[in-house]
Amino acid sequence: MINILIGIIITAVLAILFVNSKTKGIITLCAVFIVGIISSYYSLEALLGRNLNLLMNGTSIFGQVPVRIDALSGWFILVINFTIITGAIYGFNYMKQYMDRRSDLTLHSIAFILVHFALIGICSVQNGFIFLLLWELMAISVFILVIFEHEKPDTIKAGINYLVQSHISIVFLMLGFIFVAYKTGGYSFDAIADFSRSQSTLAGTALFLFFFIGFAIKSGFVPFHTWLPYAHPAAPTHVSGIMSGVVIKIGIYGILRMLLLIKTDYTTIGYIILLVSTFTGVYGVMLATIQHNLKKLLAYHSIENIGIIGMGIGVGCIGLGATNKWMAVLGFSGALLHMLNHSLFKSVLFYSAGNIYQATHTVNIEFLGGILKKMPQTAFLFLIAAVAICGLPPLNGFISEFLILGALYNWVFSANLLSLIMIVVAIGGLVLIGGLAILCFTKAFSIVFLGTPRNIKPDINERGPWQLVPLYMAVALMAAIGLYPAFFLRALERPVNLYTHNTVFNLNLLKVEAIDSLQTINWLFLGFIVLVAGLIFLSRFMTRKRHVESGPTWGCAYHSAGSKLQYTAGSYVRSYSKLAKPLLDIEKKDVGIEEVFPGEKHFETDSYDKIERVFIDKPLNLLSRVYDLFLFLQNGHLQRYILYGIIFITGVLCIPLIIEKMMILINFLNNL
Amino acid sequence: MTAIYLICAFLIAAFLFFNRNAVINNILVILFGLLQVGFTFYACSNYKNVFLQYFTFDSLGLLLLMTLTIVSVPALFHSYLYLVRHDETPQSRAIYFSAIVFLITSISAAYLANHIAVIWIFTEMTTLSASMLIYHHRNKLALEGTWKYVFICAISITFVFIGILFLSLALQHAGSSDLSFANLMAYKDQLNPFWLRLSFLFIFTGFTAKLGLVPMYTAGIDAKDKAPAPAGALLASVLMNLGFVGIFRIYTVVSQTPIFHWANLIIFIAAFLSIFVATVYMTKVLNIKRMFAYSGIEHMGIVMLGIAAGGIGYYAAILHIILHAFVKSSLFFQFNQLYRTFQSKSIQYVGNYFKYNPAGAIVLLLGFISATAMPPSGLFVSEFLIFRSLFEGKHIVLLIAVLLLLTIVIWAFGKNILKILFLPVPGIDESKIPKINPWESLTQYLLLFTAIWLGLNPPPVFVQLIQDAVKLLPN
Amino acid sequence: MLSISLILFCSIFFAGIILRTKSITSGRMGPGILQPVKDVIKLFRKGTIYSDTTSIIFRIAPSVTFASVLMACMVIPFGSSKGLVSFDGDFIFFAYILALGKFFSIIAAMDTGSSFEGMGASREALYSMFAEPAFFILIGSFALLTGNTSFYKIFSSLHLGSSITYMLGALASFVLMMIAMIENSRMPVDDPKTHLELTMIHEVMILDNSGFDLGLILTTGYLKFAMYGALIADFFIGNLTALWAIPVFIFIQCLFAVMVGLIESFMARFRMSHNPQFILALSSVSFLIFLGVLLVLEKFV
Amino acid sequence: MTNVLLIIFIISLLYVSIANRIITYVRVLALQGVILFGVTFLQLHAIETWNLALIMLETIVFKAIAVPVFLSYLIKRNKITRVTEPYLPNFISLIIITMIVVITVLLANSIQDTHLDKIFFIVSLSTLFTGLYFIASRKKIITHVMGYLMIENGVFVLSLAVGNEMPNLVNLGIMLDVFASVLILGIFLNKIGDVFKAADVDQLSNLKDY
Repeated sequence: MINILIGIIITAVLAILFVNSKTKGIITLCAVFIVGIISSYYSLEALLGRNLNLLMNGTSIFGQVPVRIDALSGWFILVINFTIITGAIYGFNYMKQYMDRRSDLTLHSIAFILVHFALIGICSVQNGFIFLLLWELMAISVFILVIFEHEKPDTIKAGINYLVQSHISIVFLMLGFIFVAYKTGGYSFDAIADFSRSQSTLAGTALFLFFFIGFAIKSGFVPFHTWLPYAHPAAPTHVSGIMSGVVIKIGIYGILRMLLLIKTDYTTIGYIILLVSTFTGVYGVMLATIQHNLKKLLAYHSIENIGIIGMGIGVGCIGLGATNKWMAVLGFSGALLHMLNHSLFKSVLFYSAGNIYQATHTVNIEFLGGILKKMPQTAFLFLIAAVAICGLPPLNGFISEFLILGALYNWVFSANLLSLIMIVVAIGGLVLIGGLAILCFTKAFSIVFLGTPRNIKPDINERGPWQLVPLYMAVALMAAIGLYPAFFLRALERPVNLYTHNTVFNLNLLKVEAIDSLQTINWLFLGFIVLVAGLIFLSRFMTRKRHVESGPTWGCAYHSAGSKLQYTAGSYVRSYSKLAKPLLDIEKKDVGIEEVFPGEKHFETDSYDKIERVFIDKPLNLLSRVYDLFLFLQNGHLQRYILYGIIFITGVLCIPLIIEKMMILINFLNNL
Repeated sequence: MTAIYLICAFLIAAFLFFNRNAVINNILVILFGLLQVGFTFYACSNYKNVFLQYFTFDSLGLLLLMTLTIVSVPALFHSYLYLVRHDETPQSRAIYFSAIVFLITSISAAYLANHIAVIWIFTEMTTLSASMLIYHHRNKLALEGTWKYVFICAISITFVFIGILFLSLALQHAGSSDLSFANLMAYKDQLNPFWLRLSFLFIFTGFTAKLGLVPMYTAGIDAKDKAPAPAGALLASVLMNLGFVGIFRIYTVVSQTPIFHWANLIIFIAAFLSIFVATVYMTKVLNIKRMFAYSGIEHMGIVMLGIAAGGIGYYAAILHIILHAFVKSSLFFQFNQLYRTFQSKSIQYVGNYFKYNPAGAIVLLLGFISATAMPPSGLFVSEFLIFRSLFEGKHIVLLIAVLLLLTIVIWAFGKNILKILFLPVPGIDESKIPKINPWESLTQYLLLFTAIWLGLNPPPVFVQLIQDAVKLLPN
Repeated sequence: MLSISLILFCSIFFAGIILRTKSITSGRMGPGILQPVKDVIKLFRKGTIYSDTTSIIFRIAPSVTFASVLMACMVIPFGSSKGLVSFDGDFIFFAYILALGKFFSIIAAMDTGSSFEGMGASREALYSMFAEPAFFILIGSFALLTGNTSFYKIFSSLHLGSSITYMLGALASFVLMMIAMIENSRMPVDDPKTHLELTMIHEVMILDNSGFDLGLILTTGYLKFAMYGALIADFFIGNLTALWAIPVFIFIQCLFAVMVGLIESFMARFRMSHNPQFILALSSVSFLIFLGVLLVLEKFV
Repeated sequence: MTNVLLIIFIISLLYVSIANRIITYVRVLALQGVILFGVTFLQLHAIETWNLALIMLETIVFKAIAVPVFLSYLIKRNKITRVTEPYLPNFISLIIITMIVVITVLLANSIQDTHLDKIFFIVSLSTLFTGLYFIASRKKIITHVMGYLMIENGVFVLSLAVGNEMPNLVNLGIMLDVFASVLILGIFLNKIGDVFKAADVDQLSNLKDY
């Protein structure tokens, strides 16, 4: 099976080398489809309880490679396949504008196939060494995907930023695996489980934290997120969609997998994850709100949603630790469901951003406006996704946030004082996230799509159908989750069971309860939709005989109101950013008005990530200053070069002697 | 056979030196290539035998000899291309080829030598021939580079010689006067620690000039920079391995004596300093060749860390040095095409190479991935094992420091390589840029994939050889 | 069923009572209790003017908002009898569905491309964002007190016994009342009767609505008031029989309306820049309630 | 007798350190050659005659005559100015070299070894470091060469110490001598002299990284 997959991959890669641009795209699509279908089949099997177990014979370096697709992997692989396939369809049409750049496209297509393969592999291999290989294979191919528009220096900068940070993540993972291999002598995941069973919980926790940091960098938990807001905007749109849809989720997969393997003190870990995630969510959305670059805004929202997923995981862990069935189940299922949801609406958002970019050649929302009339379908899709990402009913975002909040509220009953404080923090955080998300997406949607155009060319129009179909697919799925959550929860039963089976309680009754409330909810949603429809119909009915006229917007008696006078994104969030100023750092380039007849004035606000300034920029500057001190070494003077030799030899000869003498002296003084 | 090989090789070198006819030159070079390959096969077939009393086909020697042959054949090929392109005078061509033949021969001899004095002699010869290669371009800078290289190497060779003298003093206590390694191993218990200490110190310091380690790495950088790229490939890969052989063989002896830990300490210091220096300059340097050279320094540092850490580190170190030879030489070969594209060594004036020569650009990309030891390159395996050995040796702090430095290396290397590959340079005249034949990159692909293959899926015999090479070391 | 019908019933005269109180306190006779309803009915029969900049969003938004409030009312119980629907965590649904309505009213305001309505929209979004934690912590603490996570169960099992629990109830009703004021953008956060667009929140958002839509929006406002009134009432009628409960409920609603009127006539509106801290203060008050609950449950160790 | 010669050798080092004219260095080198000739004769009594003859020939011809002559020829040919141009004043050089000698004596003092005649060790090591110090502290390239030759002499002395047991090592030393001197001086004569007039180190410091 695996050999077939690899065969397909290799043939596709080789074929891509020798065909023209369009065919490259087609081959990529086909390869992704085939691989996707095969892997999806096995994943569905796994979700239905029939795991796939294979054993590949590896080499002397890393031993045998067990390949297993269990329910968890199955869930992730399905999500990956959906996102990647929609992404491929979208990308195929998105890249039509670059048809002339043949060699770039070659690299791009190959990297695309490899990313898909690597993601599936990461989800299914059970050998740490191969895991690392695939991990970095994915990192490098994503990197190649990101730097497609490599003529822009910023893109390359973002690419390197991403590459280095993903290398740091692999360093942490590597240390973790080395630690295990040192203790147990094996790289296979079972070794990890044995290790954590044999060792003290402290060692287990330490090991888990190593892995957690490694994976957190990949999935962009604050403060390891700094690569993300650069990489996403720099990449071509379908790549951003895939990155934020699945590539950062693979870090989540890693964390969940390690939770399965490492048997340790779940409560402590849960607290750590919950704290980090709450902070991540709030910080992400706080920064997202003040972004004016649409793709960067979406990137920060990915951070926020990672935070929400993390909160689910954290609560689930605490539930495991406290053997609180509700918490564990609701937490983990919420996290897994939100993982799917986020990959859906975030890809829709990114793709519609891509449509806008192709139509208007800008993603700075301050330049956009009134696009709804030009691109109604894109606007509609964006609106749906925006409502979903704010976690509002009747869409999927609400379901997962509902589950997580439910988990938090169920924690209340089994809580002591400390955990109650934690709960208040978490709930407050989650609600705050929701509110800020609403602020942010009302801004984004209305500034981009509503009102009158600001400064964009009037001749923009809707993209072709194939740049909308993938979005419709995703939206359909979102609506399905929103209206029939029970079905998806049943699908989640096995993955969640993986975590809860080793604790004492049984799930069935609980499933029923959970599903009951969701059943009610989706009746409510249906009712809501009917109600809205009815009201709209009613209003039409009432006003049909009355005369409906249209005029200019009421400018409060000021009649030449135009697009210049509209509320802008900056002003929309001004009162917020004034409040948040101490936490963020927003710099404002303002040109004051001096002379009597002022000429054209403009002012711009620019926001920068404070954490990045402190944790990344300052150390780097320090480093380069330190390095400058050592530049004299290779100074071209032969004498100095000889001198190094002398210093080395004399140093090695004399320093021990000197130390010896010093010791003698010290002893002498001590004996006085 | 060894005698025949040496004689024939030196004869060929001599002929090449005096002959001015291009055709005959090429024929002779091809002959030498065949001779080298044949000798390698012969060596493999006579595993463990001793020849001419001073040469043994032991595991380490064989491994490195094979590496040398695998690298040197493309080196000769690229030298040919290089000389054709640069329409050289017959004289310079003749000198170049004879020097390179001389170099390869003396390196292989030095690999196989089982007597420290013999290694020493052939190391001298490599200096001589290398200096001829470095001075190939005959301009001021080339002369400067040559002068520095020669002088530094002369000093370090003197160091080695002093080391040998101390070694003999150490051996006198054992009442023996035969400086062959076998004999040293035989008398390892009676060696006088004091003299052994001094001798190890001096020999180590001396060989760092070839190995490219702190303190004497300095001139090597200039040499690799100034030598023509194909020759530079040899200097940057197999010649460094020669220094490794010298240190490794004496280290094998020392490892059996009380000063073992002291020696490890020295190696740690030198290795760490080398990695540090390499990072310093890789972040700052603008000359592509010198950047490659510094990356070589960094890799040697990693290798010596593996040696000093012991355990699985020995295996990893030898694996690493072999793979590094392949990768680094392919990078240097590729540099030649890069230079032909842009006529510049400086990163500032080079860019968007991917557009002009995709095949070569991918070589650089793969080379970058390998040289920074990212998976799935072969060097990742060796570095991973070296880190593991450091971890198992309880050198956690050192490990973390090294990992930090390596991250910086990736940043610096990546910054420059990506600039070269992808960022367009303003004001470049596209009409001047020649079309590079993608097949020229074939050899480099072969080398890189060999590195990946040997790293990820080493054939048992290869593993067996390495393990045999390190079996004398304490575990 | 009972609850929603009562809420609808109260909503009819709620606004009227407010108006009446205000006019009486300002020494006028004032219009009849049902005047607002009459206005609405008139509006329903009127034609409408739509701005050319607006799009479909602007037209559907009022319906969505209204529907959302209606749905929110459904989960509100009446004392010991449960609301139309009730399930675990329904208050989450309550808050989020209201947020959906707000979302649409906001983008509808932005849809007009006016230079004022955006102002109101941004304030609305910001303030409701700050108000939500207060609500969640409040309900959370009562969930902790009663050990349930649905409105119905919470209120039906909420027995105000000791003095401290009365204090809690009073605080809770205060917080809810303030939240209601914010959600309806009345005093002290916003002054519906102001005449300067720069200082409005809700009024400025609906500058461009007219006819049926305006009527719908006004109705929504009344409904919201009644809804929050019902919530407040539920704190006290949890363990009364229906016979007693209904009059108490109506009484509390009226009291609420009167208090709103009094506040509006005797208080001045805050400065816009002071509003956020006032709203955050609500959150801390509800945190106090939370601590009080801890006190009741002897969770302090 | 040997000791006397070797002590003279050390004194020659001290003398070099305060010399102001390059030609003095050449003379000192020649003197050292002669001393080594003597030492060889006195020390290596246990080896075959022809080998001894070879070595002595090498010392007297190569070290004491050929190289000095060659050097003085170079100085004339390349019109190298006569002053030595040290970076440090001679006074300090004198102190440093004295320090070096003292340290080596101390070091030798700490050796428990009966086989070795310590004076050889002292002389060679101090010569080695003095030579290195010379290279590091003088401006002119030719002084570098001289420093290197001085190091060679030091190493030669050390090789004499073990010469009786391992004559091969002495031959190796000679080989090094010939090789290095020929190579270095060859390059010097052919190239540097021509390419860089007024052979000053500063012109040889263009290959650098900052």
